[in-house]
Amino acid sequence: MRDLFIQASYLAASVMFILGLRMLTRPDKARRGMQLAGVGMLFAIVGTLLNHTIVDFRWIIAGLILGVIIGYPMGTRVPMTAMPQRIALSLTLSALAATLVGVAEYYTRMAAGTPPDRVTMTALGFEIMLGCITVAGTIVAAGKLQEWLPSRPLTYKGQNLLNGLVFLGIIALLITVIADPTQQWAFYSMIGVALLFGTMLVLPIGGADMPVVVALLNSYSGLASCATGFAIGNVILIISGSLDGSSGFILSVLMSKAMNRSFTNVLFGAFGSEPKAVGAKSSAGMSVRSIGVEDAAIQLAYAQLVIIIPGYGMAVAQAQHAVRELAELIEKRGGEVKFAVHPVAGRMPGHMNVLLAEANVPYDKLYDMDEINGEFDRADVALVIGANDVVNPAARSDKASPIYGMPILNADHAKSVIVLKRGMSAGFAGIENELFYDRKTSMLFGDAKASLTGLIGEIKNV
Amino acid sequence: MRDLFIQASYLAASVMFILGLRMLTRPDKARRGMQLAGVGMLFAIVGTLLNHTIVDFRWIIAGLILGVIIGYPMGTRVPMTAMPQRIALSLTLSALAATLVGVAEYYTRMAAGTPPDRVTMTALGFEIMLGCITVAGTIVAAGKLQEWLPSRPLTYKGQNLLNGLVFLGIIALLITVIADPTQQWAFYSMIGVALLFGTMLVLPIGGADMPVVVALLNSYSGLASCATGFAIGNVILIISGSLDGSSGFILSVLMSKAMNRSFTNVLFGAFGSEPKAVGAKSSAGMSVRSIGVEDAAIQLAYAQLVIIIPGYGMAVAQAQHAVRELAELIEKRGGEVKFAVHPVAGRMPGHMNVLLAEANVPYDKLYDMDEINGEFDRADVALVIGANDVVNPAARSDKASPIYGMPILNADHAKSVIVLKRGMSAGFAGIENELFYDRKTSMLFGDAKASLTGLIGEIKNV
Amino acid sequence: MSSQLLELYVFVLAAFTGYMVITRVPPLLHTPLMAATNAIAGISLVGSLIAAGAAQNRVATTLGFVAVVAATSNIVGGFIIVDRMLKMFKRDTGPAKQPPAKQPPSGA
Amino acid sequence: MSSQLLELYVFVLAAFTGYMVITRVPPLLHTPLMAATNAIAGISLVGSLIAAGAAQNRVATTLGFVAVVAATSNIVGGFIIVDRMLKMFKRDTGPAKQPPAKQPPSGA
Ligand SMILES: NC(=O)c1ccc[n+]([C@@H]2O[C@H](COP(=O)([O-])OP(=O)(O)OC[C@H]3O[C@@H](n4cnc5c(N)ncnc54)[C@H](OP(=O)(O)O)[C@@H]3O)[C@@H](O)[C@H]2O)c1
Ligand SMILES: NC(=O)c1ccc[n+]([C@@H]2O[C@H](COP(=O)([O-])OP(=O)(O)OC[C@H]3O[C@@H](n4cnc5c(N)ncnc54)[C@H](OP(=O)(O)O)[C@@H]3O)[C@@H](O)[C@H]2O)c1
Repeated sequence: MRDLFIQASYLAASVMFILGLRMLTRPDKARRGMQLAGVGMLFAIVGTLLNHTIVDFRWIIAGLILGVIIGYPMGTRVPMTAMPQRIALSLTLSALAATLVGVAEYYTRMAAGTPPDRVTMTALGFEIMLGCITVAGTIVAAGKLQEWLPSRPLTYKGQNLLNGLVFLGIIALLITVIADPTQQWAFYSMIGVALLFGTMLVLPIGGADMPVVVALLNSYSGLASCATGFAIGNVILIISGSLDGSSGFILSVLMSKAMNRSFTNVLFGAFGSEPKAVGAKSSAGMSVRSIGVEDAAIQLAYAQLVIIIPGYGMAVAQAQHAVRELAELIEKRGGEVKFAVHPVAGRMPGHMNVLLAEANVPYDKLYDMDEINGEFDRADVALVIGANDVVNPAARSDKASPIYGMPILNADHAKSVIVLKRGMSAGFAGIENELFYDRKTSMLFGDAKASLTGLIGEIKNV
Repeated sequence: MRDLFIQASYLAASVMFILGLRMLTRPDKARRGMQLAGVGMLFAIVGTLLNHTIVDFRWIIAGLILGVIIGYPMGTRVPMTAMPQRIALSLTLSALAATLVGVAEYYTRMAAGTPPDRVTMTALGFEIMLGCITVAGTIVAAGKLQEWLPSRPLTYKGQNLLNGLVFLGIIALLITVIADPTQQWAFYSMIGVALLFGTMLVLPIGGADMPVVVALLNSYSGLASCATGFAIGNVILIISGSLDGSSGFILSVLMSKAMNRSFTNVLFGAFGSEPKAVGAKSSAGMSVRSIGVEDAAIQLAYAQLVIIIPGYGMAVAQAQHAVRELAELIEKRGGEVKFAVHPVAGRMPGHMNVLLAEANVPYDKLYDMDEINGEFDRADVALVIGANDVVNPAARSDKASPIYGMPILNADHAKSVIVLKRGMSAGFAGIENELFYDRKTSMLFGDAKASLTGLIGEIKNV
Repeated sequence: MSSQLLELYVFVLAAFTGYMVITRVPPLLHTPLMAATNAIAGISLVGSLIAAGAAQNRVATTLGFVAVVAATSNIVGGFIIVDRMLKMFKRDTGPAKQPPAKQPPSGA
Repeated sequence: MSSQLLELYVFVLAAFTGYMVITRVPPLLHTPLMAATNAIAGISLVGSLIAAGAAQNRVATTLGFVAVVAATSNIVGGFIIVDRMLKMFKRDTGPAKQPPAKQPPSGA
């Protein structure tokens, strides 16, 4: 009877998770969907607590309370701009939990003198391996994103070779312990080596590449909890694990596609290691036209259609609220404003959407690349706010460019372009951008937020 | 080892089934997809034949050979126009197989003195119940569609009440046998009653409603094989069963939506039982303009854009090849031809598409309702070939009409309309169609095929 | 976990998958879809084979035999007809390749 | 059928479902999606609870306890933040309702 209830609660939870994610396909239903998933989670927890094998609740209660105490601020305090490292950290936590459960399972079975059979051991082994790699990797990733660790790529000769060897080491240990589950030394040293490998894998990679890495690790941790599910024979772990895994996988593919890079390139390329110096060949002899706040304000004030292109710089400058203000101001004056959001603008998928949503920009003003690219010809001003690579015409024209082939926003088709950035330094891809040297482009130098506040003030007075 | 291979083959088969259906979402990949599914089927069969429990192959081989002998002509001979009854029949077969397996399972267990436990019995019971209903129902449906049985609805007073009672009887027997699996009498009499119920359920329904019924029975038979899967503990049955079930369910919903009818209405309404007499009130005093082949030919020969609207009549007249010829002829003379296919034109979903494809009309010339409805205003001639309800303006305007609210093709927006049908008799919905009385409409009476051949000849001479 | 429970999970997930796959099949291919799923439903052959071959008792064998015949003919006929249908769906490529097969009249 | 095998089926089907559901999430919601799936991944709490409560041996209990803390904080934090995010996505409805929360600067 009680058992039936437990199982029913698990089944219900799984269904709610899937339905919940399904509702994420519609912005207006998304929130309800996740609340549904939340309820599912509650079901699963309650169901578990009724489990016969649980005899001592002291540690559980302590753990739950402590978890809430830690988790609550993590949910309420973390600023939207810190999402990338926040996501990395949450991966660390779930992978950590999965791993520890696996270790406990193994330890208990060995202590009880009933070593796991091969199949179970395989599951356990993979779980531990993937789990440890994820834990170590995500910690490093979070550190780089939060800039506790040097976010520039740390490369050294023969690093890929070394990593390869270490990985082989893990596999060897894994095989050993699967072949004979009683080989405890192999099991425990695998943990150590896997942690080491995770660190070595991510440490060399540049901070800007982290989102891809994080998404990739996300699919690992998903697989890890699937493995846990197999190991302790719990279906709901398998289901949510594969949901988690596929999302991580799909997003990492999406990102590397949009950046046109391959996984290997991201993982082993240490791309962008030597930031190309400003004024590289391409820009030799070209000159940029700098513009003052007043003139920029005039242009915007009298524009019919302004298309705003936010980029990573907007995130850095925390300028999203100022952007909204500016947009509303222009609209009040009768101009039309649209936001063009590139799939990989910023540093994680949907980065710009979240920031602008936070600043209360309604999402029906945010246009995907394909929707908006046709409209730039109509636009009087393309206002580029801290974006760079995603408007780099080289992606279209210059076969030599590392971003050649990456789809971009056609800012250069607009009648005039205003670019807000601090200096001439390159973006993520570390390359020159001819757009800035284009005749119809004018650069408004300075921190995006400051410039925007200036513009707003001026336009009010126009 | 051998067991491992069996299981692998099943898993592979399930995956191939799903992938195969998935490829059906793209016309250009569809064929490869179904070949993949076919391979999957082969895997499953081979896997099964390796099963230890199979000791005597004589009957199996005999059965397989006989099955191929029967199945081959069913595949190669049956004309596309006979698809509805063909599908009904194939349902009968799969449901029959599922049911017999269930009976055999039950009989064997009883004979061996090891009656099935409650859970298994529940599965078995549902399997038999759904299976028998499907078998009987689909046989009647096929008979009506092939017109071996009177295809008009056979209604009598209190029929729904009677059906209801019979159904209650089934449930009672089902509960009895689940409560005590050893009650063989209940089990076997349930078979009889279920067969009876299936017949009584479908017999009263009009032949034109059959497709909905068939789709509905399809979802039953899907559930039946899921139940078999539960009963004999075979996952692949569960998986393909639920695929089958969902397709049946989705299509029946789609049909009844497009016909705006409810299931209950289809099942118990005996809709269209009394075909409204021609010249009902709505058409009183209105007059139709009949047209000769010559004039029609002239109109078509000089039209810029002709939109052809095929309907059930084209299927009846087997006119699809003539239609293609006509279209090609008009195009050779420089006119543009498009086909407007209503989701429920004909008598089953996609009916017209298959027929036209059979006549080698490329599918990129076939337009869904939403794609084409905007273009009728541009069209010089809307050529209605044996269609009626799907172009009935009453669906838009006349709140009283039984098809009010059903989305239709805007034939009446074309500059002129030519209707090919034999007489003034009504279509499936059995109602008048003002379009035929519209001033810009001209009726070309006669069998669609004959008229088309005539038109082709004339146009050649124009 | 009891295997019957796991089978329940399989059922639920398969239903989800089926729903999501099939809602994306375009109306153009709805007839082939119906035929296809029916052909796949012929998988009940799996059960039939075991019933027919397990030689448990004469009744089971006979029923199994009939089931095998039914399921096999459904599979063979089903896949052939689906392939016939799908073969007919072509993009616009100049003159049609194979001549349309002659059809015996029928009441559909 | 062995339950491990059935679990394999569950895995395959769940992966299908996940793939099909997630490929349909619009780019607009990709950040919430990441956060959401991570929060759901907190389900590993299920295993942690058992490890922490089964009182098999001190090691298992301790590891379980840590796991519970990690998973719980992930779940709580995760769902809160997802909800915070999704709450922000609005259609155009005249003046914005709640004032944008002030944000401490950060290095993202
Ligand atoms: N979205 C993703 O999922 C993802 C993941 C990984 C990588 N990426 C990569 O990230 C890049 C995103 O392109 P993007 O155009 O959005 O950004 P970007 O190409 O990285 O350029 C950002 C620009 O913003 C400027 N900037 C920085 N801080 C600023 C501030 N406080 N005020 C004003 N401007 C400031 C910088 O120039 P100054 O220093 O001169 O001001 C820089 O050129 C793409 O290359 C993409 O491939 C994206
Ligand atoms: N597609 C589905 O899935 C499905 C399923 C169930 C029901 N239905 C229903 O079926 C109807 C389909 O509409 P529809 O417009 O395609 O067909 P329809 O409304 O049934 O009309 C068919 C017309 O074709 C004419 N016709 C019959 N034989 C002919 C021949 N040999 N030559 C020329 N004309 C001939 C008939 O008029 P004459 O007798 O005067 O010639 C009849 O009016 C809808 O009401 C739909 O709801 C569809």
